[in-house]
Amino acid sequence: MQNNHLLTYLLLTPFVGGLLLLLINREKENLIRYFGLAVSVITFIVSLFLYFGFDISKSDFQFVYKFAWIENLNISYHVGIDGISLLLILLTTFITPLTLISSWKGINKKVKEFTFFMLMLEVGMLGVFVSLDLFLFYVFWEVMLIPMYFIIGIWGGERRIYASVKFFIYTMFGSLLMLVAIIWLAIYASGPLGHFSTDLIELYNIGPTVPHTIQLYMFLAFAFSFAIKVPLFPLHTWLPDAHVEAPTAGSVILAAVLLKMGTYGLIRFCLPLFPQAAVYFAPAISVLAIIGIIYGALVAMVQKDMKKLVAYSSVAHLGFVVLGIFAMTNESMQGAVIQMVNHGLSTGALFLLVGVIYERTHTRTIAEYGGIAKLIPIYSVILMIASLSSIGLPGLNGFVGEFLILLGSFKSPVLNSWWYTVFAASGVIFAAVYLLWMYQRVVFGEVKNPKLNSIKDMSAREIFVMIPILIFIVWIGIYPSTFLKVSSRSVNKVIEQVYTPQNHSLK
Amino acid sequence: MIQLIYLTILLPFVGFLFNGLLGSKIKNEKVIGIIGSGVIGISFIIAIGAFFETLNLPVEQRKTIVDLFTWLSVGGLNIHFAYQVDQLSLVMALVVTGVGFIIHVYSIGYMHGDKSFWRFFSYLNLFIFAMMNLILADNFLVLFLGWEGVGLCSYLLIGFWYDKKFEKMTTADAGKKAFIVNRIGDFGFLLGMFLIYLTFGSLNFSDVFSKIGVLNISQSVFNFIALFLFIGATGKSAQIPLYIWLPDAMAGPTPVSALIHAATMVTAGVYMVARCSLIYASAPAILTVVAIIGALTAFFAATIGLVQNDIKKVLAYSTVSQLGYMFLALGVGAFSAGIFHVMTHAFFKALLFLAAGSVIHSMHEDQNIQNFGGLRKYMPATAITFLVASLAISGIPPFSGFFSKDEILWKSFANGNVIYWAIGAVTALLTAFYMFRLYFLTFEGNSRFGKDKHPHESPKVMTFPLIALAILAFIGGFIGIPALFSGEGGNAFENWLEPVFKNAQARLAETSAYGHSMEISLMVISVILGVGGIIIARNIYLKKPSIATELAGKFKGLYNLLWNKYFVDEVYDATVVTPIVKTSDSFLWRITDAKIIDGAVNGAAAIVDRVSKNIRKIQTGVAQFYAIIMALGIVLALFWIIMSL
Amino acid sequence: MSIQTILFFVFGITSAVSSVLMITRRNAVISALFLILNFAGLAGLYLLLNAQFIAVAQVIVYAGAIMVLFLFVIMLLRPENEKKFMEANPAVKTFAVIIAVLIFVQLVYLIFFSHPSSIPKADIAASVKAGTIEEIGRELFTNYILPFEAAGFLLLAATIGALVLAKKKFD
Amino acid sequence: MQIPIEYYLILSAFMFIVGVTGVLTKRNAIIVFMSVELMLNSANLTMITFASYLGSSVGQLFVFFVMTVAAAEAAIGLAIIIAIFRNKLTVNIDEINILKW
Repeated sequence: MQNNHLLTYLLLTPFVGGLLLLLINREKENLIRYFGLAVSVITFIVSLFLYFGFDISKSDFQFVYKFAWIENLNISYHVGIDGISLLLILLTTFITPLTLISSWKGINKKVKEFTFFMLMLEVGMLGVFVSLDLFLFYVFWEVMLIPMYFIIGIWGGERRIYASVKFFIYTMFGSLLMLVAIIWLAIYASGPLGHFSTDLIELYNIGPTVPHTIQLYMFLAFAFSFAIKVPLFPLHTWLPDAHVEAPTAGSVILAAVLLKMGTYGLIRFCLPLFPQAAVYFAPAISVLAIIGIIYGALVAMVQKDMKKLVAYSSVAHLGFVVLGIFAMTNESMQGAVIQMVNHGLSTGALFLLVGVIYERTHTRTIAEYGGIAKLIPIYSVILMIASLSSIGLPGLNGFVGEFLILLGSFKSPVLNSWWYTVFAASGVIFAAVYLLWMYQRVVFGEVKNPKLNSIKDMSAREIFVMIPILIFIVWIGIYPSTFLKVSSRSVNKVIEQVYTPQNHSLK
Repeated sequence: MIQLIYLTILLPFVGFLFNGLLGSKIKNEKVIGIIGSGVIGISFIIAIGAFFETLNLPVEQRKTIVDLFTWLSVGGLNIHFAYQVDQLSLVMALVVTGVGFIIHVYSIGYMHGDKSFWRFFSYLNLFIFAMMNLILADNFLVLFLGWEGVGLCSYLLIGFWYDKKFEKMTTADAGKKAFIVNRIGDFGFLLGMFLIYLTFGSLNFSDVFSKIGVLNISQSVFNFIALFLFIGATGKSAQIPLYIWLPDAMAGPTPVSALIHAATMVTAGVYMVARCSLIYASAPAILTVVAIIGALTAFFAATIGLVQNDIKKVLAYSTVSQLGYMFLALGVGAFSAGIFHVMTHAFFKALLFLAAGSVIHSMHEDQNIQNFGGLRKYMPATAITFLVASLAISGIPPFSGFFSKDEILWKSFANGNVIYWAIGAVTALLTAFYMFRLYFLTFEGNSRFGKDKHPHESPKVMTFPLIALAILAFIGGFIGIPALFSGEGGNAFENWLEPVFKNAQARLAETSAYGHSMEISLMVISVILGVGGIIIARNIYLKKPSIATELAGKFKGLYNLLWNKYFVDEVYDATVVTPIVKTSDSFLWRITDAKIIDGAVNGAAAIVDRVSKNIRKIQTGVAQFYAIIMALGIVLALFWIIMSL
Repeated sequence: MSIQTILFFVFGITSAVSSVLMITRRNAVISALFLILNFAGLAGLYLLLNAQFIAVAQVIVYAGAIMVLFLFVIMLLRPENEKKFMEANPAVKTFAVIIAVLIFVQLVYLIFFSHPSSIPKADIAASVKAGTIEEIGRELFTNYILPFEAAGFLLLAATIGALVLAKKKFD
Repeated sequence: MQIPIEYYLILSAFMFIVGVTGVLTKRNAIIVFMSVELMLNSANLTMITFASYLGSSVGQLFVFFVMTVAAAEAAIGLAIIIAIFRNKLTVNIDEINILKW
């Protein structure tokens, strides 16, 4: 028997933990760090209960709990998860403690605020993934922005104010359009339903019946908001700035989880709610995704800043995810879901590693490195594995996702052309180019910078952060079934929802 | 033993983990070396066991599939970590583990004293792991796993001495180049796989091949599949236009060149095409492309090899050239001849590299043949084994190369046309010439090295592998003696592989119109060409070295062209690499990203800013002004009220 | 013409004229004096309207207390004389006057439009009773006790506030 | 009660716009302030008028409170004017424009 309050506990743990944290004296920085870590670990444990209680043989939402919130408008606190959200929740709760450990030394000022914001950020992210009510979703979607805004704006680099404001306004801009569409849809639904409703389950039945032209507008409004978050070319320019300026922990969370909220939104809302519009726009969005793949890779190639390079690589990787979603085949969508997790792990790992070296040398410029393989071998090996995972080497996680996405898009009835895959697959080449080139310039060669000579290899704490990530990188690469089967039913359901009677001719 | 075949994959991986994780702690070269080679040796023994077990089975049951566990299972896609033991994969497995074992042993001596001894062995083991995945795979995806895995190991091993300079670049550059060029090939391979999945609904070899005759598939689909897969093969097996990485790959330690860039990895493309022989047989047009590319590669690489001075470079171009032969064989439908050459080539080319390594070792890392000479008296074992290998590659009977090369030439004439044969024959002449140029300049004649160098024979741990390989290079050909000589039984090697290729051969359905007399005459011609090449080399480089310089002076343009490898690297650099980097940097990043997109974003913000700056001037700070505006508002409000009365 | 009508016109014209004079004088003291005259006229009108208490309060509080305060401040600060109307910002001022006139026109239109005369009038007795001190006092201390107390509190706050604001700062 | 209610209302409106004109045009803050008092009084007149014509004391009570507020306002306002005068040595409101951008 599933405990229906489990999701509420999941949200409350970091929230209450964060509030309790405020009671601790700010001088006791280590206590604050341990407390924050403990809270996030407990959250992780709660999410493990979710995992073990989850029934993978069902395609419906599970752990559903509904509680009237604004009764007049039929808005409720309605939470529940399916396989897709479960994977992302696990990713979130898994990454958060690691980022807290990783910033043990890196964050020295305002530790209390930092830990507090990280916990609040976790609440927001988890809320996004569990909401089954559009209004509730929107609230969490916006709530999550605020801690991130402060994390970038307070603990960031030199241009942090610019970056944080850009991040905030960019995202806010998109989400306002989404709010309009939510209200529009809810009002539209009051016709057939007889009452205003933002309940996702109810709207799943209404969305496909919305007239085609209106559906197009609503879809665009939703998709625009998600596309900014993903980020889809050409809405990606906030990402490099935010990543470069954010502290390591912020970058990791940003890459690992925040970007996934966009793709998650596409899967959870755009496709099932507006299936005809989604099919109508699928080619256009796929083209943008592919441009993103190639463009992100090419621009990443010429970056001089390691963090910026990884940031642009995110644009390319998320392009794959979006392509997978809009190819709308079983394989590609499964690939997209697993690729979300993969990107969280591999790019998260890369950002952590850049952070590790930045803490030592206070520079991220590639040209200032070289030859560190000899000086810090453990670091070099781990960086190699993370890069290879990001490149998509078979046997590591990145390959599984990319392969499924490309395979699915190749046979996609919606896209119905090889060219999408041909161009997207060329991204595989460029990924090797930019990451290996970066790796080579940083790790190989002779030591030219005398400052590097005193560099220390990764500490036990830093290795401890990386090991779980590496385990999952290999695990997903060799035996992805553990994760694929979690989301399998849910993905099937989304596909079924897309192929409504109106779209049936495609199948 | 067949069921234990997964151990041949697992053991190298265990070796990799052991040496990789603990190697730096152990620091004892003996332990590391014995473990590193031992796991390969055991794999070799298992492969031999599996071979004999298969040999005892009836012909139609000589295919066993060892299924381990599910890898990917999504929708209609169902991929297992499953391994296929059949005639073809056994041949390859024996070559890889056998030659691999010998090279491992050799490396113990060669890498002695290197500070990253453990790293070297862990990489080598990883390579064998990936290579075994490649050849034992029972589906395209596991093959691809190995395919990329060997590419990775190649990358790691080429850049093994990552702080060393290599020509104009670093070894790491060479490794990166290899990986990226390989990736371009992999891109084609991926597309081929997708198309196969789309067409056949499976990536399993047995499923795909059994459906070829059953499903009604258009010719163009076959052509595309074959072409895409061949792109993959050109990358991995260094064919035109993607061969450029292999010569640079010589930046790696010599055992690596022997194992990866001569004996095993580069033949993966040949193996793959042979494995997909049925697909290629269904796409004759692409088969012709394969043959043409093979023939051209064989010829052009050989011409470049004529003038190079770096001992390993010559061998590298020779490898490219020999790989061209193999593709020529595949292209004319002589799949077993191609595989036969893979095998013999593995023996003699590995031997050549190892012997060259031995020379380089004793010459203190000098690789320029112009600085060698007369080394035979210092290192007789190396010289004799090198000579055996040179004779083998030159196609002198009864060395192994003769049988395999002649088979290819004969098939290219019989199944193909006279042009293929002519190119092959000329290449054979060139091959004999440059190989013996190498041999004479290195081992015969006067010593040209400085007094500071004291050449010496390598330790036994290095010479024994050389001798073992020399024996193989000498007798290896006898298992494939053509039907012409062996009579009733026919070509034993071909018979062994026949079940694998029979469907493909049936599709091609070519019957040779030529008789034994033609075969014998062609054979004589090719032997004469081989011997001729040797004699010319001897006359030029041993008797009158001045001729070489004179010739170079006379045909200065041609010489420069060859010396600079037809400027292919430069052309690629100017037409592909530089434009992409430049465009990405100046146009995509600095203009599109920073100016256009961010310009639009920041521009929108700037417009709001500008407008607000102007609008705020209304806020004069004079209270009366506000009051007047307010009064105006009252007027308007009253007006509205009055109008609505 | 009854005595009320005559008195209305006398007080009304006094109020109107004195108000205009108040805003047209350049000397602030004279303006203040005209305002006092205006308040006196208004007090007369209040009497005509049977609001005895308010009329008295108008004289005592407004004309007496508040205006004295004004005069004190004017004399204390001795502001320079106003410039002539056209001297400073004539355009803005003309605009302001036009707006004021427009408002006046609109108000007059509204007054006539809504026919306030048509409201049934109360008898004089009720009207007289409503304006007595007794009646107002009763109302203030019964129904309006809370606003009354609040007003008292407001005055207290204003007193303290004025003290704080106007206090000379020694620092 | 022969005087029509319109007379009072128009007189009130007239005084009100005179007050408005004063507020909008005068420079001297004290006179502006006095104009505000004038406007308050015009409003008072309206209320008294209606109270009288309706025979209710509510309007008169309201005027009472307006007076209270006016007194408080005068006290505070004048205090502010004095404070400003101390700082800027002027009570011309077009010279007191620190509330701008």
